[in-house]
Amino acid sequence: MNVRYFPGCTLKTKAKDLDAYARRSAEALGVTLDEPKDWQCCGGMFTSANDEVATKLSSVRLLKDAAASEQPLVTVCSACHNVVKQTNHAMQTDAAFADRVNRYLGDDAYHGEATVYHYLELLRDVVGYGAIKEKVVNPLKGKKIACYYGCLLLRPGSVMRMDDPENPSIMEDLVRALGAEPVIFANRNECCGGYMTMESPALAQKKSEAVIRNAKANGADLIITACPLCRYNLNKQSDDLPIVYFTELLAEALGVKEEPHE
Amino acid sequence: MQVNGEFKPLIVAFCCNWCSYAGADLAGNNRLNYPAEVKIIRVPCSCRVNPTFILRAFQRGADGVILCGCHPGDCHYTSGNYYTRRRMAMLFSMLDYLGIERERTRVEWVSAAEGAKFAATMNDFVAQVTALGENKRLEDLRCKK
Amino acid sequence: MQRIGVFVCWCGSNIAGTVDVKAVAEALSHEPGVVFSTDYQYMCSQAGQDMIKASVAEHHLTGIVVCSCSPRMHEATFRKTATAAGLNPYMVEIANIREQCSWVHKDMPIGTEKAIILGKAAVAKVHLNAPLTPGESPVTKRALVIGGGIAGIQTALDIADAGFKVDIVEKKPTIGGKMAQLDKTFPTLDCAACILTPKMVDVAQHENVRIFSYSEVSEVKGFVGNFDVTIKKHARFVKEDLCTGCGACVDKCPMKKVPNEFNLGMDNRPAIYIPFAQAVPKVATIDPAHCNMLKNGKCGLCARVCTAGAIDYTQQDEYVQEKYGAIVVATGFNPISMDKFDEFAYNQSKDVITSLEFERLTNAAGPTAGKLLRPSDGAHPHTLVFVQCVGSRCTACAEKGKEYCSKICCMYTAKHAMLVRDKYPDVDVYVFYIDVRTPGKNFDEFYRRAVEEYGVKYIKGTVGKVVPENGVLKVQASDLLNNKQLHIDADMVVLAAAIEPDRSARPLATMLTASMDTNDFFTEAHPKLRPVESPTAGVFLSGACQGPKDIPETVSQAGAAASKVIGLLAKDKLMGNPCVASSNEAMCNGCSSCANVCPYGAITYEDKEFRMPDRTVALRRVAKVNPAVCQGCGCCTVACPSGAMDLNGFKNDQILAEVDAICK
Amino acid sequence: MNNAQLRDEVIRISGVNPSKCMGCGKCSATCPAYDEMEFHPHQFVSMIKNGDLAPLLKSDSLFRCLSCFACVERCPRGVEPAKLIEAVRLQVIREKGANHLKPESVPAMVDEDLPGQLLVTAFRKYAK
Repeated sequence: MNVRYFPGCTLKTKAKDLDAYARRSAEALGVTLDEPKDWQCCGGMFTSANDEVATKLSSVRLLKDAAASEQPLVTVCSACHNVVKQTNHAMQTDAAFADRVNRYLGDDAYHGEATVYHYLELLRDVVGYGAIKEKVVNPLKGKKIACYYGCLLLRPGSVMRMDDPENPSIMEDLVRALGAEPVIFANRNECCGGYMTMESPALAQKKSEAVIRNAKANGADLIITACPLCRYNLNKQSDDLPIVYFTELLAEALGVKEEPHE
Repeated sequence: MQVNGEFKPLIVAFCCNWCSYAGADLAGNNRLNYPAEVKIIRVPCSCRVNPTFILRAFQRGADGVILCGCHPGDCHYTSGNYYTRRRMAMLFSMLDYLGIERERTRVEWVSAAEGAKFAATMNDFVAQVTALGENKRLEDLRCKK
Repeated sequence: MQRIGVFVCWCGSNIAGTVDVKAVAEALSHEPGVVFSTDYQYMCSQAGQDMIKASVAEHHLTGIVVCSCSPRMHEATFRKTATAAGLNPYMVEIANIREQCSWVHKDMPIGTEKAIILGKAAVAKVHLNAPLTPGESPVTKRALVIGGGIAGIQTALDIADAGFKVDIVEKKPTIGGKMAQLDKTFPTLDCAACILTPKMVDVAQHENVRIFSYSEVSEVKGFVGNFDVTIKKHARFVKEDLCTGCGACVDKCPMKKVPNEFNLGMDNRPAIYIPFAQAVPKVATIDPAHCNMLKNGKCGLCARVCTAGAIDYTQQDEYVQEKYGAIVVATGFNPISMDKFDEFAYNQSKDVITSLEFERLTNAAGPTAGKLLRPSDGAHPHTLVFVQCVGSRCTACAEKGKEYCSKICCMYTAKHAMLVRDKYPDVDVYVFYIDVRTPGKNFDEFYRRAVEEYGVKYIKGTVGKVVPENGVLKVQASDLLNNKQLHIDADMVVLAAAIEPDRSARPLATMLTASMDTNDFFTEAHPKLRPVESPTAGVFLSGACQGPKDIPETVSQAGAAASKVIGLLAKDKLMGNPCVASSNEAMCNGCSSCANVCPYGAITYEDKEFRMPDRTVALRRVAKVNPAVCQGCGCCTVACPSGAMDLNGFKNDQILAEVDAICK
Repeated sequence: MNNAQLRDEVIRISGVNPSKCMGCGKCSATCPAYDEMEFHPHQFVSMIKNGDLAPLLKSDSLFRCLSCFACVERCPRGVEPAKLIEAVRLQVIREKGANHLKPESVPAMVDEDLPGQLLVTAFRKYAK
């Protein structure tokens, strides 16, 4: 099948691994990722104020392109996903906001017709974990993997609708499908310190340390994440516990992992 | 009906005794205004409303008819409103055939606790029928009366 | 032609403030058939009613129209007035000019005009009213109580003591309910078992009481005074009459790893079990999901050790039919699932428990024999954190919590905290609260004792996150009065989970045609004046199935429900509702359309001889309505293709007359 | 804008009704940036409800909210404190020259691995 694939800016620069492994895995699973031409930044973060229009236009254009292509829109970076999904939700539910946005869009109005998947949802709901399990050539036996969600993937739960925001299992189930053992730890949905790392590195350090300590205490020998910012913050505080993107693990299990080339 | 050059619709509302009539009473208790064009007829259950009652109302000059019952699953008589739903679906397609605008009729579920919903529904319905103007389709029959 | 009197009520200024009552009386006096029309300040007052009576006599009235408040308010009052004046009570119609006119319109001319139209419609209807006489039906002098917790037990005992037969249906293998699982009770701290188990014995030994344990109600037919109920007795694979409750089978059963529901899964029981020592009936039950003999025919140990020969692996579910005059619902409550509240790590750590689990942990008959031990490792805890309002007062998400206050949590948490500090003064106890709600006799004093004498640390705020790490629970919470975020290393966290009605309540309500609110609590007939009756005649409510309640409240409500049942069963005959359907035999063609839509099965058919115009006699199948079973919804009247079926009090021509009057 | 107008504006653009708050403090209990804040999430809610916005406008607390939405997710009354904080922050950074983050101070804050996403987010949060 073909899907619209939005990598986002970070996946083209500092998080090339996340992108490369996602592409290889998709190929191995029979999903073609069509990258739209001339895409722009998702907006970086979703401003919850309903009078903020300009910063959301790029996401709406992306969504409108996906709707026109009649393919679901797939994102892999947690931040992009959060922004795109929340923007789509606002277009569906806030008529006044949608009306203002549509004045910038030319002829066809957009009201949230596109379907937005996170790459994980694509794996779970479209490909299916059963099908993935059958394609695993390199089962990750014996590995104890902590799945770190952070905040952006799950919250707000009423909009993201990916999983139970307090007791998620989408990554854990993937880890099981890949043959490894998930480690459930309470701090998996607590913030890593986010963008505060610039202004208050001490806060980010404290939050990231708490995540790593909690994962280790529960016996993890690896943390996976979907977010470049989470990975950056956690990496800074982790000396011996590797932090990798979930797509890397997937590619490894599917036997399509090679070192990404520059 | 024209009052001082302004169109005032005539609306008949059938309300079931257990939910919607009590909901209308609650709207009163809470002093929630809705237009006086709405006149309520009490029936034990929405399923007591024979489609011919609605036809008769239109025939006699009603501009809109609304039928209110308990929410599906909450009928005091267990299943009455399910029959209502089906009967009205049939009636509405017939009214459509007769050329009476679909917007002149409505079925709403209003519970005994939904005074605010009752008032809001009536406000909305009256506005909707007012926008349609007078019900002229059965005028000839009325003249023959 | 009727002689109609119109009585327009001012209701003080409630009606007269927006409706020109004199103009209404004037306008209606010109309606056909109206021979007298007047207004009065308070028509429902004694003076107002006397005026109606006098007018009936003076003007020889045959029908009455009262323009007043909602018929839901005073229709019964004015019907009684009519009866006293010698009229049939069903010759009264009410025009609702208060709730549906003066209170919803502001403008006097508009309100007056509408009130006149509503009055005209009522006059038009009264013209077609006919005197109605309610039918009578006999009363079966036996009551059914559904649920065998403290509510059901108390109701059954009170009814039985008054000399009526009562059956209790309990779905668990023993009666006792939630109260049997509790340790001490607030605010007196007497032990729950000490006050409950004697009652369980009393009810079991009462000559007027039968207990159907491990049973469920599977079908309810009939109506007040005459319910036909089918009770499903689940196969327990043990003959109740032979089992002596010795427990030899329980000791010998090799399958010992079944989670023990009585201890909320905190320990195990065998596949054949007696829920607890004081169970009533004290009879063993085999859990077919775990018994090797029942699953694959390999075992049979219990049958071999049973000297009474009570084990019967071939037992089948059994259905019992019984007639009842009244039904009491006492299905109780359960704590809600904590799955959606995993910020408290309930699914991640055994040391995070609910308050009901805590009851078992402090109960001498519980899994730890009453010793406070940390569930994960059996160690003595040093710091306990109680969290109140988990899922109560929660409007954010309907799948998660409940909008209402669960009412009992403040008090049982104070009790738990106090008991811990009493037994183990070395344990630090924190209680996080939003509000402490203690309206009840000696309740606030009890809570203050927990704080002042027992040193429980009450903190206004709540817990935001619990992180299990290296054997401790890292609790992050707010302390609002000190404007701080607290970080506490706790050994156990106890969640005061919201309570919700038992899941069996919703299907039961459907069977009983009793109404429920959006939270699945049974609705009372009137929130203030009829709190223990359901709107469905003959169905009564006892205990937490109607709303959250503590034990004293439950017991008082149980007694109140019993007194209502006794009042009903003491009657020999019941007067029915005369507003029922009736069929015109001459027009009926026996097509069954009406019987197919009747939710009560009130319509049957009979073959009747009819004299035809040509003097022959023909046998025709015609519908017949049982007026005692018909509840008067009128569904059949619309289904009837020939127009034979009509509804007394709401006849086709009456409703059409109202329509015509409004549309004139 | 005076305080009352400002409160109405904040309520309007955030779409949050602070009157729904029952004062349980779960937002502040769950906030990861609590220690960095002069005014805490529950104070934002009550101060906005009371129209007491002046101290909030001057406070650095506005720039400490991580927008992790833990308070939004866990609030039992659906109040969504983070959206209120965001709306107040917008009132500040929309003023001319009120940028909290100056482009010239960025180079000192970044290192080689820092993802671009972070810079975009920070600028969105801090500046207009």
